[in-house]
Amino acid sequence: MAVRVQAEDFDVGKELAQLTNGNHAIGGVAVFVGLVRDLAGGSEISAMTLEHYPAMTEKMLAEIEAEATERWPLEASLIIHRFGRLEPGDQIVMVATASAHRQAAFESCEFLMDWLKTKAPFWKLEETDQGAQWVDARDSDDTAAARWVKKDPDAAE
Amino acid sequence: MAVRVQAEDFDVGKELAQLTNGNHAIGGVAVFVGLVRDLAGGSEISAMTLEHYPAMTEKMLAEIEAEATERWPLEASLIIHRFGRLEPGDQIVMVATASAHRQAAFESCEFLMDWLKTKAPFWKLEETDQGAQWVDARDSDDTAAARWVKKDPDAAE
Amino acid sequence: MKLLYFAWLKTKTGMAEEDVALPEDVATVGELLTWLEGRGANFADALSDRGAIRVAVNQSYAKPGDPVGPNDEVALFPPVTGG
Amino acid sequence: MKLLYFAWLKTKTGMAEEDVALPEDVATVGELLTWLEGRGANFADALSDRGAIRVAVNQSYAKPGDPVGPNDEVALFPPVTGG
Repeated sequence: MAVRVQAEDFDVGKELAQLTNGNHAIGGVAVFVGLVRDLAGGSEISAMTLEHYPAMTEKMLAEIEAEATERWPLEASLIIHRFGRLEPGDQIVMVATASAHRQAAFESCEFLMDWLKTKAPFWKLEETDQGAQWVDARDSDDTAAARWVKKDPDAAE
Repeated sequence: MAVRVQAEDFDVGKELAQLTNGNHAIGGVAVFVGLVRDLAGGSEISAMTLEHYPAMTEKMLAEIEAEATERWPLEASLIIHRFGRLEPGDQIVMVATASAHRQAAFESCEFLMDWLKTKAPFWKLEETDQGAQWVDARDSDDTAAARWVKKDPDAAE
Repeated sequence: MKLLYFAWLKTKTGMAEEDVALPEDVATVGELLTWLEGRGANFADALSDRGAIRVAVNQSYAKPGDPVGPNDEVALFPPVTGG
Repeated sequence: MKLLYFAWLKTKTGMAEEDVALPEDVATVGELLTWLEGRGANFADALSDRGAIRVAVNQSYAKPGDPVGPNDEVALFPPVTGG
């Protein structure tokens, strides 16, 4: 279980090898890697800058990861999120979850990405030929995150 | 779009770099890597041998991948499946799907894994201290695959 | 017809592949399985649980009613367990 | 109280962080936002759309009714767009 927030790029293959190394209870690893696209809306993006709130970021990511670990039987997990200036094709984020069975790995990986998209304090400033502009949050991200909200049967009070 | 069936191991990092390289329309890559576990039921596994039906395997995998490409807006996809003798911790399979948005990547990656588990002609022979035995198919794999079956509204005839 | 056997169907029948001359009244997958069952104790044993057997004709999954002919490659195997 | 502004809230307010002395009648997140709005045109503009503003008190998300005090670190920012 690990969380890293960094300006530097990361090597997915090395990170995965480290994540699973020697743990033979792992049957499957689900991974998501987010990349910078060169198009947003209709505008060409030449670069973007990821701003974040350092004191809050690692705290939120650790909370999110702790919740995933509580909800699914995970053998290992990893979140890496970059900040700073990135160009199209650059890696932004990596989430990996390892479990005995693939369903737990897939679900928890999606869960982590959905929460990260709606809770982790990062903001994208895109540089386009129209100038620099802050990216708007997408409603579809809220919708995706909402499907993980647990309905508490004891919440009547 | 590529399918490979091979005895050799593969390097997830290199495969991903090749998959996404230069395509700046890709916003996310979902990946699943399956590993050999050291436990099945209650028995310790020392190794397993994956048998397959070569003439059918690549045909099935190519069909499965073609269907994923038709159902989701994928920029790239890759299936690698190994055969032969493998030990706990070894990589068995890798599925990667790349798309502009993460939901298409996640869904198509799960779709490919579910169909591969129920359609691709591979069989696992596990070596345990009880001797070698063929792995039984899991009902949960059929259930997982069934959720992707399209309901055809014109199927009344 | 070329017949292929995989996994425990190979173990139980005792062979990985064989060429057979089809009787004239065998025209479907179901009829082929029934005919194979009558070829000896090992085949009767291997084919006793039809629900546990998958058939591919020319590398595509086939149902009991699908046709088979002398030039087909037919494979018999248990439900797959890869991935 | 330490105040932090991120993304376009930083651009619109013209500052990344500041230390402020809270009036005595400001005890909640909602009251803080209302008070900040009155501090000038740039703040009024930045805070005009309450629905577009998220608040964290001591690095945890907070609601309008949550308490704030002089020793808190309060961050104002738009909905997040990382990942």
